[in-house]
Amino acid sequence: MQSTTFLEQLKQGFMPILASEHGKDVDYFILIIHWLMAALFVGWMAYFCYALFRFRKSANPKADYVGAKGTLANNAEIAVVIVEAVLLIAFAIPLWAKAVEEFPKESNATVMRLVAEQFSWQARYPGKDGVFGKQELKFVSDKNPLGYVEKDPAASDDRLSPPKDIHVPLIPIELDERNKRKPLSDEQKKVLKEVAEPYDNNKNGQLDTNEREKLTANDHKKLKDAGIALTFKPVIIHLTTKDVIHSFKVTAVRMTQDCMPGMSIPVHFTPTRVGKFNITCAQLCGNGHASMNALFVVDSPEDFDKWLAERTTSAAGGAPSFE
Amino acid sequence: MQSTTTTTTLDTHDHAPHHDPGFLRSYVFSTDHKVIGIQYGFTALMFLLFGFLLVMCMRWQIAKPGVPIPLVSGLLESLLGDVAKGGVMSPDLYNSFGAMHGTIMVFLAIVPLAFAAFGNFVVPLQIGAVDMAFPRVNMVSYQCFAGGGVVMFVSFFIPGGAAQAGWTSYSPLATIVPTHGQTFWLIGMVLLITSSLLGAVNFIATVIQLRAPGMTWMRMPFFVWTQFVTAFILLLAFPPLEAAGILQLVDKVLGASFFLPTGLVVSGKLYDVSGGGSPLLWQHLFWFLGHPEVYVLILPAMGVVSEIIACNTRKPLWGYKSLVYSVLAVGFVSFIVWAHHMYLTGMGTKISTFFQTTTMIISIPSVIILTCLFMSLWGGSIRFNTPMLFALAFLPMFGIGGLTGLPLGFNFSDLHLHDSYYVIAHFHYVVAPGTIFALFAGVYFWYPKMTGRYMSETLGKIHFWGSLIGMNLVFMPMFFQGLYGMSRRMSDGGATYALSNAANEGVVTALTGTVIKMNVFITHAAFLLLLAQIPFIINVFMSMFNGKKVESDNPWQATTLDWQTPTPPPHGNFTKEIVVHRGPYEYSVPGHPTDFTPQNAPEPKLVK
Amino acid sequence: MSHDHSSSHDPSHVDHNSPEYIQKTIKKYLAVGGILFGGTVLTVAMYYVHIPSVFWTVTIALLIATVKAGFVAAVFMHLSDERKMIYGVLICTVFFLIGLMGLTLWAMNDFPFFTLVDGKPA
Amino acid sequence: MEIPYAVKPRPDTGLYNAKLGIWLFLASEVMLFGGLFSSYILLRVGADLWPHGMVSIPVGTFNTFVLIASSVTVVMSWASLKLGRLGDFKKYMALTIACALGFLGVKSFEYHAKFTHYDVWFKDAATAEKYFKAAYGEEKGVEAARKLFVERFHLHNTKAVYEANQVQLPGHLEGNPLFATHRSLASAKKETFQFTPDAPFGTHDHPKPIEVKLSDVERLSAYVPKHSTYFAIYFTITALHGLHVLGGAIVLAYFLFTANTWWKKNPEQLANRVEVGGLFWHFVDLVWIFLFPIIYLL
Ligand code: HEA
Ligand code: HEA
Ligand code: CUA
Ligand SMILES: [Cu+2]
Repeated sequence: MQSTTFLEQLKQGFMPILASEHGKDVDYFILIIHWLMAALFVGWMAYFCYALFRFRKSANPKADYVGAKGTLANNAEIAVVIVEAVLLIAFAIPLWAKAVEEFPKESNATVMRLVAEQFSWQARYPGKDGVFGKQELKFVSDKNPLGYVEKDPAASDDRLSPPKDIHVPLIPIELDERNKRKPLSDEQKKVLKEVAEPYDNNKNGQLDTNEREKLTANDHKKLKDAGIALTFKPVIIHLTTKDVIHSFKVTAVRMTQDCMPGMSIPVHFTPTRVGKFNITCAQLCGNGHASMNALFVVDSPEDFDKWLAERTTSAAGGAPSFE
Repeated sequence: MQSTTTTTTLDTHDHAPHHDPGFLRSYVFSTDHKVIGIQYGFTALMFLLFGFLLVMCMRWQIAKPGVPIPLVSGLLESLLGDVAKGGVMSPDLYNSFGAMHGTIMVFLAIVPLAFAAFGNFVVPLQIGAVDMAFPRVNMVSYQCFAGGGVVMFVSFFIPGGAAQAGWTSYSPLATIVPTHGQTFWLIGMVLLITSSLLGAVNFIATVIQLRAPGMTWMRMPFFVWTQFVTAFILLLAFPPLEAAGILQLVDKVLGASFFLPTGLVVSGKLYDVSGGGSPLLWQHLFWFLGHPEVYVLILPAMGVVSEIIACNTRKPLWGYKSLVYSVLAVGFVSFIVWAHHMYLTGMGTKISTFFQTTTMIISIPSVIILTCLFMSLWGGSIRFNTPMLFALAFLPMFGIGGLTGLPLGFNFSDLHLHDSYYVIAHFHYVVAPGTIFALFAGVYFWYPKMTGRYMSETLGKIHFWGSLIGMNLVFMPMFFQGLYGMSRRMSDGGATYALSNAANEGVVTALTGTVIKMNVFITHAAFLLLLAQIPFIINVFMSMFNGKKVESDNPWQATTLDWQTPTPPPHGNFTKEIVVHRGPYEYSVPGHPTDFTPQNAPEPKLVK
Repeated sequence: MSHDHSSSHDPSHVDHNSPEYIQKTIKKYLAVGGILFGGTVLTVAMYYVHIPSVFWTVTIALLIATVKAGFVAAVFMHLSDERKMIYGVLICTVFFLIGLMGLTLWAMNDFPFFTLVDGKPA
Repeated sequence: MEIPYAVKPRPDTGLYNAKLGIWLFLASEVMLFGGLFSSYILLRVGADLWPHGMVSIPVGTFNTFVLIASSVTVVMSWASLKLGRLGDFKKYMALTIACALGFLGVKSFEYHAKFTHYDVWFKDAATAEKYFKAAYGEEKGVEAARKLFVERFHLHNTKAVYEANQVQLPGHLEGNPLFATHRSLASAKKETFQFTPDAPFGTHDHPKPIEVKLSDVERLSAYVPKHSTYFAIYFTITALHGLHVLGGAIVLAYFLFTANTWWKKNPEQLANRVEVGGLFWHFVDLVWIFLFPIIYLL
């Protein structure tokens, strides 16, 4: 138990700790909008106070029929229009398209199905085959509320998280930044190997999370020049719900997405640090809404594998599909 | 300018109808727009207070989850039973209060006060009409409203309690929640919508048909314009919600599934409906009204503020024409921005780009309106009476609320801010220190016309400063709570996510002590805000009997026609033929003998 | 209360209220009644003929309905020579109606590409 | 005190108050039915299966004719007033109201038929097959049930194979009860019930009643809103439309019964009122013009 002081929080800039790649952009975007708002607000307030003071009745007993002349107001309005247009066209639309709609390939991502219900969360992982077991409504029963087809071979290696305890691995990967996040070319692989050599304890030609922290500024520059981005394996979550609308919100990831009944909605993001975060349910879903939290744990790959190995397959529970 | 220096108190026998209509006809079943306006106003103020008291209970629960509410715990338990066991709010009760706070504030307090009450009392006077175009319809629309209010109110006391699915009443939750409160809510809404529709038809017809000779469109006071546009919004945006309400009622009562998809599993059982519906459809129909509705809340407020600012700066409004065009633009565009409440329902980039763009477009006329009002101050001779203080405070408060709409309006930042306290802070800044302040201003401003007496300035100023400070202390911290990740509609005030909660050991983004402590601070501030309303309540009632009498029919020396009538205006409003000669805000016209020239005054002799 | 029994003296209105004019419109009303009956017969006939394409079935049926509705509005409801004010109101209404239907339909069909496909990438 | 332009048009707008009022009201009605029609379209486009032929086209066509006729008579009644013929007015108005009542009568007959018509869904394929055979004969039973299903959902072109337990059996319960459900039968302590299946598709046969075990039944529903989204939207829209017809008829009847008084007092105002009432009436007709093809034909 600990508590953060006001000052500590202020240092953090009133934004909670960040754990995703696109979250940087979200924070930055929120920041610049607030600068714009502050500029407008301060400007107008200065004018406002001055006008109230200067034109109070005792100082100015006779009002002027015409009032303000000049183009200050028009200019301010035009400035607002321009800034809004820039924010919209240069930032919001492309950033949203990238962060929300541009999905990585499922084969290059950690995939899971997350199902919400009053008032809990549960995840299902497809296992090694990458395929979720089938479900059919006709198998719905008390024991098997979502109608899993138990005999489906694809289901045999599926794994189910305990309620409210969701894990994803933080797997370091390298990508070609210039070529729209494609895998590295052979040349780039060579550069990476060179840079990695001194740090690469397990000799896999890669940089794992701890090793990355040791890189010098010079190393970073080399990688950047080669167009290599050090990043992590993205996560794709298919969100569904059994009953009412819930909303999957992980503050640290800067991600909110409603879980709609009858739909399976995918979200994707790239985690950037290990840690324990909260999943908040952000849509009113009944009397347990306030306590419908869950742990969202970003593990190191080893921890994740260990955790997953302890999980079992079970027909009961897990995410429904809507075919 | 006859009636500017003397009070014309009318002898009822001269001007009222030939026979005394009796108490019921004059006060309960009246068809006089002024009486109906006052009925609306009074009922709405009661609901405003009631809505505030509901949220005070919620604030207590947020600050001190699980602790019995002081003062009223016994009352709550005896009235509501198990949901308030031991005077502690259960989550069910919290959800009921939350849903009803939103519903009551929006549909039973602000709309009736801003639109129906002020609109009824002031609009016919300002356009020089004898009454509304359809006085009997006017009466029926008040009765529908009162009926809706009663249904909503009664729903608290039925088994299971009032609606629990938020003011937005999203299906499937609204359908699945096992209380008939939702059914009451829907029936109440259908009545309220009917009332608003009748009112809207009446307002529009009145403005179009009953303007006095010479009252051209561009000579109408800005307040009339705002009411006119508001009426159009109500007329065309409400019916789809009525349709949606009927569909949800069929879901709820007859077991249909318009908004329920196939295969819902509720508490481990397949939900017994045919399925095939769409929860998104409800959201679309709701927000098709929901967004225009917020302009219904703000436009009349802007109208009130403009009247008061023009009068108390003693100069014309700056940019009357831009104001009119802006308000028309807001009205139009407000119909095509609704899905900015739905960015995170899984929408694609194309459609959300469309709605972001319209959302940004609609902020521009708002900016223009505010700019015009700010510029109107320049060169004025500003009188700081109570109505003016509230009107002035409206400007920055609405500014804060409106500006914080921008980060919500971009889907990319909404990704973080959606359904957090940032949203709560955003819209409360617009509706509470925004609209409510404008409405207070209106009450102080038109009270002398209604009663022939001023409200007390001293009590008024206490009310003003108390409210201004209180409101800001309540809502400003919520922005920070929201940015920090605190979600709305949390019956435990976020305690589940607090760092201090043992279950959050090691969770790095749990809500910090500061965020949680802000809850307590806000609740204290809300209590201060409540205290600050006491002088107002006293003022409203006491001034009726011992307020300072007005010394003329036009105590603020205003130009619009509402001040060119006897005080209070008789049945039929005007005692003389009204002909309008000029625009609405001819203050301080150079060369005129007084610093105001009423719209109906014949051309005065110029002084050198 | 006015006790004036004569019809309006407003010059622009005279012909619209004169008995001759009304007599003429009565013929129009009956003709439109005939058209409406005919349109209904046509629609029903179309159903029994069974056009194979769903698209054309819907389009034709709605087209006939629109034409019928147009006649009702234009003639029975006198929209063909109504005042400007009423056109204004109706144009606004149609604009918002199209907004409601069009945008809702669009929104319900614009989802990121594999939203509804059972969580399997398309 | 008197409201200006209550009878005579205001010169600059050319309208009297009530006419503007009714058009504004109709504008809001357009949005109301617009909301319902949008919902209909969305639900239908999003549905996997949407039934056809569940309502009788001849009956619907007849009602369409009735409403069109009433639209003609109501405008004639107004014209009669304009021509100064009170007697004709009364005749036409009475006809209009008769049409309205006729429409509502036919509608309630239609509703009643739906409320006593049932679908039965069986627990599983084997059970269903058993009952299909009992209903339509040993050899053709399954085929006949499937055919009914295929015709109902227009599935001629799909290759999908529908399992027997997805095929419901339509028909009537003994004694034609209203709104019976699985639960209501169970609470009446019935273990079996008699069920008369509908004729096989394309025939006018009268299948014999069969005895159905309640425990074999998964779901039983009359053709009521709970039955399916189709019936839900059908009943909601037509009932709302029916309420409009009823309301309009009441108002028109009021005009008819007070006509003499008004005619003496202010004939122009009477004509105005009838015009306004007529506008509403035409609108109700107009809604039906769209409803009829959408609900009955498409
Ligand atoms: C009267 C009410 C009102 C008004 C006027 C507004 C105005 C605006 N609102 Fe707000 N809004 C609500 C009431 C209102 N809103 C409510 C009730 C909700 C929550 C509903 C719920 O979920 O329960 C909400 C929610 C809401 C959301 C959804 C958030 C979410 O759920 O994630 C969004 C997103 O786009 C939004 C945007 C906007 C925008 C862009 C405006 C714009 O119109 C604002 C334009 C105004 C300006 C841009 C200010 C201009 C002023 C100046 C430039 C001068 C500056 C001077 C000084 C500051 C001194 N609002
Ligand atoms: C117009 C709308 C309106 C108004 C005015 C208010 C006013 C206030 N609201 Fe409300 N609020 C909503 C609309 C409104 N709210 C909505 C829509 C929601 C969302 C609901 C949902 O989640 O579904 C909400 C939710 C909401 C929450 C979040 C609950 C949650 O998410 O869990 C909170 C929390 O503090 C809150 C607080 C307040 C406070 C302190 C006020 C104060 O500003 C109140 C101040 C009131 C006064 C100053 C009244 C003074 C008047 C009188 C005293 C009358 C005098 C009488 C006579 C003279 C006769 N509101
Ligand atoms: Cu689940 Cu809120
Ligand atoms: Cu909005």
